[in-house]
Amino acid sequence: MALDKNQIAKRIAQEVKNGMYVNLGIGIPTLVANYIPHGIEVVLQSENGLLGMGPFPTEDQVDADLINAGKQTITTLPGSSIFSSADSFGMIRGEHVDLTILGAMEVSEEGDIANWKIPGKMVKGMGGAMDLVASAKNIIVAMQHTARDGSSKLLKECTLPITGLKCVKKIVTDLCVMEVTDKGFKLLERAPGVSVEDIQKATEGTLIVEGDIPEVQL
Amino acid sequence: MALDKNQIAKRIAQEVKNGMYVNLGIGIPTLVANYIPHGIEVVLQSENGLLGMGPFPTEDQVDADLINAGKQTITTLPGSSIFSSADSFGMIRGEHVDLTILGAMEVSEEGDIANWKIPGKMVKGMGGAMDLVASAKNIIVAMQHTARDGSSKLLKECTLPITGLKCVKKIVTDLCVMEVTDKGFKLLERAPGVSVEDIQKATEGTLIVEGDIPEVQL
Amino acid sequence: MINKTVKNVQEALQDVQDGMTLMLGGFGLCGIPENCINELLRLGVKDLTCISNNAGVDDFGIGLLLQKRQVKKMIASYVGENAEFERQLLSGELEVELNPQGTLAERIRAGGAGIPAFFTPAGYGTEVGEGKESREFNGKMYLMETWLKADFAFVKAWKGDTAGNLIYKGTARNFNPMMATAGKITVAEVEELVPAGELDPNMIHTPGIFVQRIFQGEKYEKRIEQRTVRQA
Amino acid sequence: MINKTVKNVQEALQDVQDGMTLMLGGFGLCGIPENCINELLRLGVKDLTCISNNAGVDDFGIGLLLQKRQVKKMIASYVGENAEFERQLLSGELEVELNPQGTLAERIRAGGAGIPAFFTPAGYGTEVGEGKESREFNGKMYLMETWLKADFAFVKAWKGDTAGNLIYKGTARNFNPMMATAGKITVAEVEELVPAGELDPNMIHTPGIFVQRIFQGEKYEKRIEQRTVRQA
Repeated sequence: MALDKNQIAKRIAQEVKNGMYVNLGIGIPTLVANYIPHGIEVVLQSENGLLGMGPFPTEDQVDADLINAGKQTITTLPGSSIFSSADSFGMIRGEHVDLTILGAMEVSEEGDIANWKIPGKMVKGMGGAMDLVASAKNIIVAMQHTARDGSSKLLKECTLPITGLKCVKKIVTDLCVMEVTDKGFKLLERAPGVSVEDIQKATEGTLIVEGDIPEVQL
Repeated sequence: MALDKNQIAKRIAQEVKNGMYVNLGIGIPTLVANYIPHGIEVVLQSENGLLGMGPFPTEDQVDADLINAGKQTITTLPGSSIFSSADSFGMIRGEHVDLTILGAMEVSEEGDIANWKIPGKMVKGMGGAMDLVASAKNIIVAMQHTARDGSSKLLKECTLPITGLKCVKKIVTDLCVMEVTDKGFKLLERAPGVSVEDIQKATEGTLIVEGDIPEVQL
Repeated sequence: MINKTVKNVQEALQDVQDGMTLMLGGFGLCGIPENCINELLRLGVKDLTCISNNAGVDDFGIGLLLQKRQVKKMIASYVGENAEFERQLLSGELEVELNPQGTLAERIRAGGAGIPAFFTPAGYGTEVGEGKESREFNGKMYLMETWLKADFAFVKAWKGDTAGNLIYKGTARNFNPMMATAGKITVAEVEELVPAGELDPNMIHTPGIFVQRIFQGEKYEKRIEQRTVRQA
Repeated sequence: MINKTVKNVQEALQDVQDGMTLMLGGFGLCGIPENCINELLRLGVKDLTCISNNAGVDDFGIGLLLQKRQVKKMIASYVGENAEFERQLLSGELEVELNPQGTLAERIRAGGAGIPAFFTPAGYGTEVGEGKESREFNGKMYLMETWLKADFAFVKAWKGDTAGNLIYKGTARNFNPMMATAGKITVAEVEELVPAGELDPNMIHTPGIFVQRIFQGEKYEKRIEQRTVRQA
């Protein structure tokens, strides 16, 4: 059974280590915050200018002047700090953020990522994604393995305009967990009940399968 | 009679217009603050990170954490603000400061200034002077017209390592007030009792004398 | 202290002209200069180049200026939640320059800080790098990006004083501090305007030197784009 | 929130090694990390490259490190009030790189903000520009300057919390905020250390992400270089 969005988020949460500063992108990455194990202290960075992002507010805590990069109302935790966009991206560009988790439309076997534009059809804009992927020490991508028409989103080369070159380290999709290596996508874990062959079929880029591939543990 | 330091400062204070942000260098320029006419509102910038510098403190106001660029204890005025050195020089480099008044060892007839080093003998360092002279909209220099041995400090070309090129607009010395023009030092005012000939003799660079030269009014 | 107070938004924006380059603070709808945007709508100035991280939503913020076709060109990082913006972009009616968000923020800071160009890794190897100088430093590739300045910068702060000092609240700070430094004329609208001397000099986010005009905004709608709540 | 507290200055500086590059905050003697400097003296580490706007005075601050010949190279903007510094410089015993003060501040900011190089007009046409790339932008000449980073940055703040957030007081802020961003390991010494949550998130000068170790200094002499007073 393929992983749903929350399961992808839950699996990624296992990558978050104690003491990390983490930037979570819009979409599935935002959900990761819900699954960080107890006892693991991390600080969430929101690139619009906040370190120490807390959970969504209760109705009476809602403050229009306190939002995250996804424009959602949020709260701050004790020890948080607020700063300008220039300072925020100084933090990101200066490699002070330990881990970046973001979504993607396509990832290449070299770790290139595309997630901001479909020429002639859709332009979201890159927002902070290009800065994040150019400078993050560790990038994990949360995405669907295939498009609705069944075509692979894990490619030899990206077909869409790219966001950054050779930057993705790990990918968690609905079907599996993979690491980007010099030789291609290295399969690490399968979604429960999903076979290596299923994953192979859904992957256009080079898939490296070595030994037994365990199932994802959630 | 040649002007003394306080008179030089008093004459320069006449150049300060209402609403200006002004940076005062160490030495004579610092004294200018004492002579700003009543009714003229100016804000003094201290490049170590303060806008709105006030007078020296009384004994009980002395605060080791509040000094100016000359390392003197100072006070702040209502409406002042404090910032980092990077922000301070952003302010200076970004041409937000209207007027810079500083000392010099030599000035050339093209407006080059030297004030930070005598090779082999003395190195004060440039401090903020190079940033100030490279970006100030208006620079007035306060200096002695000649060295102790009588040699001119207002030259065709600077002999000492320069601080900045073609930047000085006006000069007030113990002998006179001059403007730097395309053609050389243009004499504007004489110190009381000092003759044009005296000034000519003390000036190695081209001195332009047009019409009657009035005495400095203090 | 020099007094920067103007009577109202009309006085503050009286000399905004067609064809000018404007910076507008805010991230999404958070921290946008609402009163200044409304006055731009009322003035009807057109052929504007607007520099702003986003362009509001369809019916609020800069989105309204787009609807009225007052904007010739947008320099932004995110189109996102604005269907009219995306439509005008895709149809070519609106000239759009998309910048990585950190590059946009830094270009504005550079404009205010007298730095004509700097190097950033963001966008290297992408469309953003096309036609730009690239260079290697310590084995990594970087793009050269240039400063941005504006004829007018419109910023929104929480508190301000008559000397032009500003304090922002929460993530409504975002692009406002840099934009305040990069306008030939910077107009600050604040929720509360106090006399010079009431704000702690240690806690000023934008020193008054950057602000030419300041006024207290008449009202603030502070619309929320994504009202997300949890149970108490 | 991640706790950055260390027991004392000894623990904070335990892994400082000979030959390292250090940044030290302060302008003159104002806002210098007194406890860290004393510990560097006690440790006796040598062949240090020190980045600091000044080098203290002869008998206080970095001046003491110069006297004990622990410093191989100084990167600074002003020698001024330090006779021993000037003597070692003129005799060639000490390697000195003098930077314009704004260039120094910006190079350190650039180091922390991931900007390998930028252009500034300061120093163009002077000794400072020798061997550096220069370039014209909008009819004005600029020098390309590169970032500075350090193995350790030592900064002094007024208040700090256990999450590493810092607030500076008065002009003791100076170079401390930029240096805090540019150290591989940034050590903050504070006059008062409080639990995370006590400081207003809106009023933090240095966010905790930049600080790896924080401690409350044992004592502060806060020597004044030019005690200037007027009659009450």
